[in-house]
Amino acid sequence: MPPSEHELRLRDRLSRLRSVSLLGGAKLSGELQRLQRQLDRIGEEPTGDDIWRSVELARHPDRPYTLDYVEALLDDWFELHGDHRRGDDAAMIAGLGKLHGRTVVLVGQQKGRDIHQRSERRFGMSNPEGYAKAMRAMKIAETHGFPVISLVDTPGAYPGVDAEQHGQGGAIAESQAVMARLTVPTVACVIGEGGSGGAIAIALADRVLMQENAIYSVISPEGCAMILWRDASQAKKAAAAFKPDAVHCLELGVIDAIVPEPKGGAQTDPQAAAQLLGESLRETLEDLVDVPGDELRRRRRAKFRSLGVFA
Amino acid sequence: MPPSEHELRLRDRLSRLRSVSLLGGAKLSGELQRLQRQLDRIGEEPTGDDIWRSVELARHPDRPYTLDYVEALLDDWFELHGDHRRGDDAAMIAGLGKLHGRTVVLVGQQKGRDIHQRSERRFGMSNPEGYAKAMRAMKIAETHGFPVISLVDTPGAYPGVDAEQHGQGGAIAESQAVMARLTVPTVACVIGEGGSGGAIAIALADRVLMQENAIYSVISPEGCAMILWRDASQAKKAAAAFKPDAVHCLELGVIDAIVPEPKGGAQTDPQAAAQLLGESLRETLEDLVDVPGDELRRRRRAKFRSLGVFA
Amino acid sequence: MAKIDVSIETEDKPAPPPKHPNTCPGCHSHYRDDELERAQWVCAQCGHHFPMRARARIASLVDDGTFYEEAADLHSEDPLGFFDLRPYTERLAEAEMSTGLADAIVIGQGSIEGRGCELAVMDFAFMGGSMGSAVGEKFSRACDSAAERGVPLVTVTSSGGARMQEGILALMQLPKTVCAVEDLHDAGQAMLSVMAHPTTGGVLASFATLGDVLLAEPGALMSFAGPRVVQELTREKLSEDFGRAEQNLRFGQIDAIVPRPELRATLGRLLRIFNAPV
Amino acid sequence: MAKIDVSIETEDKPAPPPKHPNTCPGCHSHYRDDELERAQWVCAQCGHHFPMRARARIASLVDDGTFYEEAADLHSEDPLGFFDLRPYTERLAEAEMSTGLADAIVIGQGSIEGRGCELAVMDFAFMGGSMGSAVGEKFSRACDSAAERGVPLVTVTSSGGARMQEGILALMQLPKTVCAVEDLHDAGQAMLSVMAHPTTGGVLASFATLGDVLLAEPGALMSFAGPRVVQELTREKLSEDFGRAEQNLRFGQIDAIVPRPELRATLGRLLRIFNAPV
Ligand SMILES: [Zn+2]
Ligand SMILES: [Zn+2]
Repeated sequence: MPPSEHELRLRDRLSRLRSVSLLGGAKLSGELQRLQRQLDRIGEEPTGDDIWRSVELARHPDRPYTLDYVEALLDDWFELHGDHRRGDDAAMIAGLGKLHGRTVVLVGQQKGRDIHQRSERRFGMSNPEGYAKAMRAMKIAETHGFPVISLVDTPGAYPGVDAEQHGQGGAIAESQAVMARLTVPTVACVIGEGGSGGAIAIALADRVLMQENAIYSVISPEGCAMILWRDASQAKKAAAAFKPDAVHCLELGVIDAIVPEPKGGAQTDPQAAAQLLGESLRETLEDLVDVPGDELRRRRRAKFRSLGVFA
Repeated sequence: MPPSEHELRLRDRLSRLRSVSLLGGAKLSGELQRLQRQLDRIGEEPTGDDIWRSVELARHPDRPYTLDYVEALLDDWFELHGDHRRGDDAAMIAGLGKLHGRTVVLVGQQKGRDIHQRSERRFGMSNPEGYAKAMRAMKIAETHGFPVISLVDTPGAYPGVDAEQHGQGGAIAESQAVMARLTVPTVACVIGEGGSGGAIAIALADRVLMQENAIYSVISPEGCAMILWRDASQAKKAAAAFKPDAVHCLELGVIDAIVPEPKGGAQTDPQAAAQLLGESLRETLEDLVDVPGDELRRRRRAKFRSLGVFA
Repeated sequence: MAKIDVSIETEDKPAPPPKHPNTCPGCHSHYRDDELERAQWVCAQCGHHFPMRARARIASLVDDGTFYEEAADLHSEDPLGFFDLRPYTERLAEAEMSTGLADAIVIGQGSIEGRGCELAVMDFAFMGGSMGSAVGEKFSRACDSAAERGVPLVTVTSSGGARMQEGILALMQLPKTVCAVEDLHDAGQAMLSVMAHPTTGGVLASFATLGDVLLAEPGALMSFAGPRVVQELTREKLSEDFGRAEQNLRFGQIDAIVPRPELRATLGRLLRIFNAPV
Repeated sequence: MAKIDVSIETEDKPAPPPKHPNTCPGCHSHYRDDELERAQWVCAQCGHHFPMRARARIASLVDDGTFYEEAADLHSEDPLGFFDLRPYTERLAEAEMSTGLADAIVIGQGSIEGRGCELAVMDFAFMGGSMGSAVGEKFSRACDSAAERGVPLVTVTSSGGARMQEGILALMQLPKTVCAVEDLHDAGQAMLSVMAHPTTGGVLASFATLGDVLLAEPGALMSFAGPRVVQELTREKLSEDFGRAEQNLRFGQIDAIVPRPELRATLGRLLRIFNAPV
């Protein structure tokens, strides 16, 4: 069987990667191997149905959330609270812990399980105070040379009156700017919904991973359908058009690797999902921890500055 | 006439300064000359009456305020507004302008002239948002290598419910920490009331100046009298005891130089007062602009770490 | 205050044309094109700031004959083969036809009051000023050009947000432009950000708010989420000036509101302050 | 919640003694000294945290026999010849007699759960824990000792603020201790700040809030201005927990409230996180 057009595009990305001078020898081959392995797993281009299944799984109410992974993966966890200025945003988690014996700073959005939690945590939609808390945690990482792990799981930044008045746009920009300045290794993983500005605020990382059934998008399928088709029920059609699934994100060079989930999705076996995520984080961090800080920063910026398709 | 005890203490400070290795050759001699000039002007130790006159002049309703000096001394003034997070505190001024042709960042508390302004500017008592605005301005200075000039004129930080809830103590500490990290030249001048934590928040500078009739103190005379004598009307007695006047501050090594005022106080001739302040700022900056940034910072911290009398 | 209701939802659908194209939404005065042009598209009666096209904006700011455009032909491609009611490529071609621009931003070198600077000026008429790959790339190149030539960057934004037809790559223009600003700052150069109506969504949440100094035009909407989204969520009546420049100033988000007739002089002053070369 | 009313105004005047010295102000339970000591001065009935003396605090935190005190004899002088109703020197001598300490802070080396650290622990019994030259100098030396030995610094604060009898030099202890923390951070070491009741005024506004991690004891007052000052100014009734640790947590000012019985374990965990040497 000849390779599909989709596979050809992935192979094309591989061959372009080979010629990129950003990644030095050993690192490049690790990157290539990872991509090769992923390529082997991905047969065909995801269909509209496949994409919609990802949307549903990414939002599955039993899907593991940030604190579930914290509990499964980190020892000596200490949660930080507050931005030490104005408030403590429960939609954003920040803390310190040990991952496989190495101290890391972890930030990530947190959805709620029950009605009370969901309201308190605003379904994982942060206010400016949440981004300020994340930035504070990242500054601790910078002072002490700890890697930063960011788990992205949000429908988007919270569109509230207070949030707007208190500089939601500026907070999202500033959080990205802080990440662009860090000289410590940073790894982001989209573990559910990677929704728009709310997601990218904490995803300007050296490596960006995505779980197999996570989605990463500039707008929600419903929002897109509402604007373009004037009909939110066309969400599935919209998703098929803007392709928020992990395979397409990998193909577009927006993410660096796909983290496998247990068959049927992370919610079927949270422990196994955590183990797979933990392995990916460990492997990715090992690639980064020996790179000098200013070189990490230079590569990180160069990578994000290379994104886009224009002529 | 034999030298007074007070003059002996000043001379003692001079001879100690000679042996201080912090300031290199040329700089040291400039410092010495300045102190010598000041010594020549100061005959006797200020009495309780002299000190109380300073307290009254420092609070004189016609005394020039920060914006009066801005208008008299800076070209191309552009006032910055807001902390770009939560609010714009009218009690704290921050902005950019040219002093004798050199771009500087200026921060300083601002009292009000009329009843409306006084209430809007809270008599120069900042909220956390005011310190945050000053920090933002100082970070612009750091990015672009502009010197920072800080004009201190406040009874203290604002003791309001909101201020406390929004981290007044932490904001004052953080502002000092930002100043301790700067690698650009910094000059503070107490131009009226240098009240407690509210003042020191923006006074951790390479050089600290004080106008002749300004006061600089850990607590207001009334506050001190209330606590120690249980009687606020004993303020004059309290001031005589804790000596907030410029001469005593110089003697204790807390300030580096006294900026002369027109006879009778700055309010008698604001233009002349501005010119004298402008000359002092120019002279002081010239001493600092050629010192490498990390050396400036090292010396600044060493200077403040040397303050205190213990055994 | 003018009542313009442009939020990110309308990014690719212009509001229905008013009966008379140059009717002021603030006071309903009518103007001829040449009247408005002479007044820099500011209503003489009520001060309403009409939208201003990128080239006209540049002409109103720079010293005569000093503007040298860069990357004029750079345009977005269609990475997703995006198709809603019409193909994205068709929308792009149409916008190019109607605006005479290859995308929603114009960049280049110029001088203002004798001081050299780089300019990056957005044009809302091109697909609602939405930010896709071309806008991100051109903005980034403007940062590099400013850094190389040792001049500050002046930006004027007017945007409904990220261009959803480019999907996740549109979102990636946020970190891309943020990294470009950081490189500019590391090179010791300033960015002066002027936010015109509307500066919302992904542009507000990336480079526009990272200027050393943040200016806004009177009445400019500057909100991350559109007022309609916020209203739907909160179900409260929003204040008259919700998300407007005036509210942003009051809440400490920006340094100044500068009426258009004063903008050139204000930028001149700031260029002197930031030591832009003569 | 216990109703302790200690604010900066009372710094050198202890509150009038309660009828029974170990009466809980929260629930009025009575305790013998040895009962309280065994319970780390926490009320078994209501959880009220009694003030804890510096040496007892250190003993409760460090591994047995690991504490090595530094600069024990360093004390403040009287730079102003300060005299109110009594001379400052007399107040100092009296405090030294009654507390057995040379000033309001104890510093030294120790280990917690097997991890090396430096400790700086304040004692409210010495002139209301006020910060003068000796406190500033000893705190600064603790920073240097931590940096030199490559261990984190653990601070426990309890202070009414700056010591006004040292005048402007007391205020100078704020920038002095801030500079010392910055030097510690530049040396790559962490500071873990535990704020006990009360941590107010100049100590809150300097080193105490500059820790990498900010912990507080339940009920601890942590305000810059004293509640009485705020109340006089605002003339509103302050909330029950105004300025308390609980309110500070709610407003995002601190990371955690740690009851005293859990403090040692929490610090042990944080020392492991910050890679304190075994
Ligand atoms: Zn009009
Ligand atoms: Zn009790």
